[in-house]
Amino acid sequence: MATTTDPHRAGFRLSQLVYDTRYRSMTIQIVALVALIVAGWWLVANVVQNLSALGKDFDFGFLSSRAGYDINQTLIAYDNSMSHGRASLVGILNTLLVAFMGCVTATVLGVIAGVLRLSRNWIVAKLMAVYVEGFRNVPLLLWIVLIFAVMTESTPQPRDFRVLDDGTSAASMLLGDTIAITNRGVFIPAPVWGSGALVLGLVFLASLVAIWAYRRWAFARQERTGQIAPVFRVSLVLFLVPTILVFLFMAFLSDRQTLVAYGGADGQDLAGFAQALGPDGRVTACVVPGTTQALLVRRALRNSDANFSLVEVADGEAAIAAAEAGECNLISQPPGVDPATIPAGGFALSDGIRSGNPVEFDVPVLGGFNFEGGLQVRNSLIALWLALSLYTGAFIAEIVRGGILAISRGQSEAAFALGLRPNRTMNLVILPQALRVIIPPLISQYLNLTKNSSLAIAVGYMDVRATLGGITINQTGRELEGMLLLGGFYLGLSLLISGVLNVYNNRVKLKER
Amino acid sequence: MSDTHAQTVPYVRESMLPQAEPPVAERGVVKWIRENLVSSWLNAILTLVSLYIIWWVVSHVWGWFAGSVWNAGSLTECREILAGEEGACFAVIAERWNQLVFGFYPPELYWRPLLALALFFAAIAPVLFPERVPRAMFVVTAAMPFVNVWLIWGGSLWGPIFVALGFVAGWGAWRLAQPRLGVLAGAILSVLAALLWWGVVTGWASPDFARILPLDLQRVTSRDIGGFLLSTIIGLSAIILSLPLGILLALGRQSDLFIINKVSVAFIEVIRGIPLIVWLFTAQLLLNYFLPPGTNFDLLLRVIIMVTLFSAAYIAEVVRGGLAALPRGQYEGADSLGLSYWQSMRLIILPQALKISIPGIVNTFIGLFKDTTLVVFIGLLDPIGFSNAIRASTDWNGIYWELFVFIGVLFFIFCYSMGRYSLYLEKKLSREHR
Amino acid sequence: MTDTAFDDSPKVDRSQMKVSDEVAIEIAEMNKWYGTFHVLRDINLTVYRGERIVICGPSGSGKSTLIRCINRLEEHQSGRIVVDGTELSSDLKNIDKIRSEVGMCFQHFNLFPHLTILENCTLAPIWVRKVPKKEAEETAMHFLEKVKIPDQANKYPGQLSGGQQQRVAIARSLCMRPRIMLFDEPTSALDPEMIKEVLDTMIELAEEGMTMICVTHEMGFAQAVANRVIFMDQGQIVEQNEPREFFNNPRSDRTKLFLSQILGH
Amino acid sequence: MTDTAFDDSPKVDRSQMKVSDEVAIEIAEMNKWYGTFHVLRDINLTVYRGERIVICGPSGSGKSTLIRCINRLEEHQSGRIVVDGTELSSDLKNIDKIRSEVGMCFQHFNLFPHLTILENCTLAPIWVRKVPKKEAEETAMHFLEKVKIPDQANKYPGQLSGGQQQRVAIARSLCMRPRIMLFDEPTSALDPEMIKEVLDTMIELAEEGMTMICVTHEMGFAQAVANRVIFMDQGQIVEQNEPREFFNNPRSDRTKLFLSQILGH
Amino acid sequence: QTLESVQENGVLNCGVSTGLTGFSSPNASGEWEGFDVGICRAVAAAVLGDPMAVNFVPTTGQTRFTALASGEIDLLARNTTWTFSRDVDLGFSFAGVNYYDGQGFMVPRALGVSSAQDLDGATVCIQTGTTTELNLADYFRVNNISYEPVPIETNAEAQQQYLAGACDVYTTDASGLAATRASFENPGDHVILPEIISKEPLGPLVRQGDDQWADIVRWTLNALIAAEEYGVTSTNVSELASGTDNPEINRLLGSEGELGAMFGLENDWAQQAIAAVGNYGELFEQNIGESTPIGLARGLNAQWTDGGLMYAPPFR
Ligand SMILES: Nc1ncnc2c1ncn2[C@@H]1O[C@H](COP(=O)(O)OP(=O)(O)OP(=O)(O)O)[C@@H](O)[C@H]1O
Ligand SMILES: Nc1ncnc2c1ncn2[C@@H]1O[C@H](COP(=O)(O)OP(=O)(O)OP(=O)(O)O)[C@@H](O)[C@H]1O
Ligand SMILES: NC(=O)CC[C@H](N)C(=O)O
Ligand SMILES: [Mg+2]
Ligand SMILES: [Mg+2]
Repeated sequence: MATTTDPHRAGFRLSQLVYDTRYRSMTIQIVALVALIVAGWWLVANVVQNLSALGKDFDFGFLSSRAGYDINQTLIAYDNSMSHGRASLVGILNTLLVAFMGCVTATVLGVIAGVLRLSRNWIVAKLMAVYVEGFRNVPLLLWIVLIFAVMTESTPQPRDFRVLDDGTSAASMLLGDTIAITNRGVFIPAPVWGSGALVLGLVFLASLVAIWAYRRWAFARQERTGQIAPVFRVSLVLFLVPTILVFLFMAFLSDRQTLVAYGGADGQDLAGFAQALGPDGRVTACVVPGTTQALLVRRALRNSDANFSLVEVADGEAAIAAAEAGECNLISQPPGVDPATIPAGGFALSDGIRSGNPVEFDVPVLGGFNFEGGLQVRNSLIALWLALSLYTGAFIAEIVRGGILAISRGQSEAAFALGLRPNRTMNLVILPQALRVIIPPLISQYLNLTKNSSLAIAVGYMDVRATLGGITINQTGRELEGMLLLGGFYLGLSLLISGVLNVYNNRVKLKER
Repeated sequence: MSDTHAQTVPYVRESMLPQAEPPVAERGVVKWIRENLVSSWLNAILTLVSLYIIWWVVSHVWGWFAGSVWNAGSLTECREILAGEEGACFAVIAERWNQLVFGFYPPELYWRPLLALALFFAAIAPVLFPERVPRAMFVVTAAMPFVNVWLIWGGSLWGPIFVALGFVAGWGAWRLAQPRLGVLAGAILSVLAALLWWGVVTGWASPDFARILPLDLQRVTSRDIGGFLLSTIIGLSAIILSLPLGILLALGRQSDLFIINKVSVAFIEVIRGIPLIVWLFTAQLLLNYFLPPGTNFDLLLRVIIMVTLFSAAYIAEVVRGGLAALPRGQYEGADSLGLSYWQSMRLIILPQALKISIPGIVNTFIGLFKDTTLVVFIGLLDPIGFSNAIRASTDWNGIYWELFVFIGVLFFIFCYSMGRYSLYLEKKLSREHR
Repeated sequence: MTDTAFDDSPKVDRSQMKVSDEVAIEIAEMNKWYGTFHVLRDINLTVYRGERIVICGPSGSGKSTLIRCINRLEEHQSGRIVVDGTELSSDLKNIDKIRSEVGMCFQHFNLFPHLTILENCTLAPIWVRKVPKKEAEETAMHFLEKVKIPDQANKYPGQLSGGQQQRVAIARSLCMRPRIMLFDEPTSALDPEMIKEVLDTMIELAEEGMTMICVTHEMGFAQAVANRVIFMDQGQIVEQNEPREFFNNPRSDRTKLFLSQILGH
Repeated sequence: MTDTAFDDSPKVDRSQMKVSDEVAIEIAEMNKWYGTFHVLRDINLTVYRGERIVICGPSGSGKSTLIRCINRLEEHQSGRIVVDGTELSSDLKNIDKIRSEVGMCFQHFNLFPHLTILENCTLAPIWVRKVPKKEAEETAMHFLEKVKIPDQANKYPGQLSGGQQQRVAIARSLCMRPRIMLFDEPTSALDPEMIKEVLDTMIELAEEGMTMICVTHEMGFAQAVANRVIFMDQGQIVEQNEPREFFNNPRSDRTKLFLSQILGH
Repeated sequence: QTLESVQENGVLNCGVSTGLTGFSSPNASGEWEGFDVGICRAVAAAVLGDPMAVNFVPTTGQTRFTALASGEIDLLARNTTWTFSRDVDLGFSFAGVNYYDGQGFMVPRALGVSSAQDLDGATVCIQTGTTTELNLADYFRVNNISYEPVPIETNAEAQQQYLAGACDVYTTDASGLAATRASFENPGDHVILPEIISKEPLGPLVRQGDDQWADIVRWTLNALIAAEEYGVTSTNVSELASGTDNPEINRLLGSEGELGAMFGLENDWAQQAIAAVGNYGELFEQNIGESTPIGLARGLNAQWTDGGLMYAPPFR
């Protein structure tokens, strides 16, 4: 072989730092790292200096000190004597609540709108196009304040529901007086779980298991014999029927419970007892809050136009004790209580009240200032929820439409040509493919929705920005720590969601050559 | 009829049939209605429901809209004019039009933002329609940011000129140093040159120039800027500034260099993972903690910086998509010709990747433009901020729809037309690439 | 070029393929419009069981539309189409019946990319024919062997070459045990080498006596297996004849022009 | 099939093409891994100035990888590669130098679609060689004429046929006035008619004495112009010989098998 | 160092509320005016000699402290209650009290409520991040009655919600209530309940740790109060500044002694401040006094000599 100039393998030269691919990347990275560290150090140093100038420190201890403020919507027990940490948690849960509700409705809206936009029906398609473009091209904030304004300005105040002397009222409740739409929110019946609720819950769980088992069975049978069993309809029946039957059965069984009164004459009924107390007297009932008994006692008292108040106690024992101590003059006893065991000084009223279904609904009724009872879905929540759902729904509609369009017509034609019916074609061919296209951008829309829920600030919804990032920071002056936690929360949430997304993406990736 | 049995009867058509009209049910309005409105039971019901919805909306809105009052000094006056009739009170818009559009910008200076806007359009024309606009227009593009700053805030033209010259200095240093000292040293030198220029020469020379040849415009402070002008300024400056940053981040994210890659990823994810509103609060309330004690600069500037960082993260992802869409062969083609990394990026990769990314960038901009409304929470008066302020005044207390409808419609027009443009681009690109 | 590819294959003994007198498909005075455009004009065509018909004609002449009408992927507006004794009307039951009798093979295969080859083949038998899975898989493997790709059964369509994909598409149709097969330019999306694979498969099918209607420009194939060649232009059947006559002795001027173009190049 | 395309071209007078004693490329004991996969094993190859080498071998045998190592599109892990007296190391200066000496032509051309043909050709001379624009354009036109498409200079690559694009790619490399040209299956993405255009261009280059390494399966080309044919399998050079011997009298069984496949079909 | 940066910028960044009639609100031409605004202008006049050299930064209850702490503003004059934790823990210095106030409730007359004790179950609008929020929680807790808080950012929004009936009660400082009610169409339809449930001494505040600046603000406020006591008004201040036979006035107005120089200002600083906004009494009467629609009586805010709490330490 001919000789070539032997490349001299000299030792390390400084120019290699720049010209040698091996060292060059190191050089650049080190330069970058140094720049980064310098910048970071500069920022931290400034913070330290600024904090010390203000005489502040960096400390998360404030999270355990007393919050002192009230929050109107709490998913977990909270009152103003609890800590800032607890208040933040309440805020976090509120954020998650509205984000979750928003994601669900946005998906429903989006799927419907996306599919309808592809409809062959010209008017429907155009209507959906107007919806989608309208929401996509106008700032979310504007929609939130707009919906909030509709809710507060064009819905009646609670006092408009009051029946005036001439028997009319400016506004009335919906659906048999169970739902009230007011400018403070929508009041809906709240479920109260009675003693049989556990059984009911178990039955419901059992029917879910049954559905699952049935599906497996149907699948296995199809593999074996080819026969196709009606899965959806049977599942629906299994889902609803057993629970309803058990509910009806338990309601049928429920006995009347005994009302025990103090300070009247034996043999009275409730109305009689109330009258016996005289015009200034008041029926005070000891009830355990949150139970069906409490609900039913209150309902009975309300219907009896007696003057009454409720005293909340911890449990049945405490009620008896309180009654004996004279703190209240009415308690309720479980059905079939032996009259002999009625505590001293009390007597059973002649008209007991129903013992209660496994689930009772606490229906809102107009009280002094506001509706009482029931579940109040506040305007702030509704406005935020609706706006987020409608806004994100418009984006999801486009994603769904794109996903379906991405599946070429050839796929459905091929399925038709094989004799598959349109609905089977949808389930077996189109949807599985469209979902792969739809789900990734769908999840990033969920992410956007979650982040956008911080616009709660526009309507005074108490989300994590309002509690931790708002009042807490304001009361404690820990803006640096608070904002850091707030940012950390959102960041963690979105990393979590995008992590899930990545896992999904990797699992459904189409296999290719 | 056709008894053309297999092998036996060949068939030849002697005369061609002409086009015939389809049967009645298959043409014209009948067909259209049959296919589009009542093709099935479900569809017929949907049609009825939609018609009902349309009727409901129109019947509710029409009277309100048709009876609208355009000339009144306050809501009460409006109500008097309406005298109990249904009708909108768009007088509020007529009266506060200037505020909603320009904020407190001095009325006699309205020509300045308008001129700036015109200049902006002149500047992006060569970017948006590269085939139809001469390349010389890029001069306008380069000068636009500086001239516009001057037009909008006023003051001496020398400030922007010196800032611009700083870039020129940096570029000059690069041109001088890079061939001799290589890329890294060239880059460092050019940054140093620019910094030197801004730090030393500008402070020393620009007042003198200002004295010799004032070129002064009346100053307008940031607090006077509001309404749509504010949204537009924030939106446009953020998108323009975030573009280079976003490209760098995208390159960083594509890079094999561990630290640079991870830093870019972390930056992008952190920015995107946290809501803009939190970032705005940070800009308003916390930024001072991170700056040397005593520094304090314009809130609007801080917002623009924050929004720029925010949109840079989004742009980075868009550009990354564009980079990923380029076939590997383009990188290899450039390498095999001996182009260096930055040369191949600048000459081969980015021109193509950016072109693919333009629709995405426009969409990012639409999102950004809508998001500028969030600045109302940190006390800047964008249109929504003004709507609050207007409603707080005794004259217009109680007016909602008119303002919201107006703002909504303006935003809609902007965003919708930009959306159309990006759609048009996408179609064009997919035609070209096939 | 493609002729060459085909010329290598053994000539088929056409006499072996029997044609019965039973009518498989009858199309009478059929017309179809797209909007106001009259795509199919007065089509009359009777196909007997076991016949192999090749349809050719210039692009846009309505070939695809015609065979898509046969399994009602398109609706016709007048005239009648009777497939296997069942008239195609808007009656859903008839449509379902006909579609499961008639197999179709598309130019772009239209395999389901999210299912394996085996699942592609068993999907319709299981859900339409209600065959037990096991049995369906056996049938599927049988047909996959027939098209010579049993070893690909557990791959996904994306992992196969075009020719293999088209053969899977044929197998998929066969799994429904159709009595009639429709092919719409099954080879025109393929590379030359792959065309041969697919044509071989189709010839085998023809030899077994399957009733076939095939839109194709593979004239070699037409000469080898067709009983009849139909030439369409402007939505009309212009000429039909048995292949030798058709190619050697075209009568209509249009046919002559067309043949000169496709054979000449 | 493709052989036919080439057979029409005039046989080249190989004696005219001179080979000097100077070494152009020397590869010694070179090994390369992808991760843990050993793609190139102990490659030893010396190419003299003016030599024309054809590399063939089954798919996946590492042909592309080998020539991509020569201009450092891939990094090798052991052994040495010396191109034109410069050793390929991680030194960027050397890499830049070698890349501007070595032209490369890809299977998929890799033209820059946003630049005109002329700009494609002048880009590298202007930015790498720092040639004035005018001069670069003159050179470019010269080479475009050489590949017979001067009239396309102001079109964009998307407007050209595949064969034209590949010729532009060759011209683009030539504009850098490389001393060595590498071709990686330059014709395999082309339609048969276009193959000829490109091969003709390559033959012309060969006649001018350009050092060339060409991965190709155009055996006609190999027989016509190559000084040496190298057969690779499983990352190793299995056999090398001058073309006539190589084709008529292959020594290794592996080569025989391979040749029977590509020549037989 | 705040003083230097203010002087260098030539403008005072002053945090005010987003809009509370009489205290701080922009008028039709976009100019801020009001009682709190007066303090800002007085300080600006004292420091820069120009009462208009103020950059007003509207802050909400929630953002005001962060704005001050982070240096966004140099002075917060926004009906802010002087509390222990704000002074000590949050790291601010209160410069005094410019209005002695207490928290009250406003309800629509139609509700027929006459006492806060009757508010069981009521929906209450409160501004978030305020002492009123905390007082309210305490008050209802102590009286064992329930309420539903509706948290709101700004006074304008609160007013809107309250008028729309989204809450039954609006609670904030009594002065704020009066100011809000004054801007209603029919103020008579709303009553302010008699209970005052807290002490709310409102005053301007600055960051802790800059004593010089705190002193400047404190003594500017004191100067206004003292001016009223000594009968110095915006009309006679320039006349009195040329010298009187009351040495205290002379020291205040700078014609005697070097008080201004002691904290780095011109000697006529107080004169400038008084000339710009008038003395405390004038400021009060012009913006929130009985002659204005807001119609607040001096009450506790009268001079100590008149039985109020306004008491300026001696200028000596
Ligand atoms: N959905 C449709 N709407 C309107 N016109 C259509 C539609 N589908 C096809 N056509 C038109 O009908 C005519 C016949 O189309 P068809 O696809 O049947 O032609 P073809 O003979 O198969 O042509 P090719 O050889 O190109 O496939 C063409 O002119 C075509 O443009
Ligand atoms: N980037 C890579 N990472 C890992 N393995 C690779 C990579 N590129 C190529 N390979 C593997 O290296 C081997 C050699 O590849 P190479 O492209 O050099 O083969 P080839 O001889 O050019 O084949 P062909 O004729 O198909 O082009 C193949 O087995 C291939 O799978
Ligand atoms: N209403 C307000 O904005 C101020 C309330 C109260 N004075 C506080 O300082 O917290
Ligand atoms: Mg067709
Ligand atoms: Mg290769």
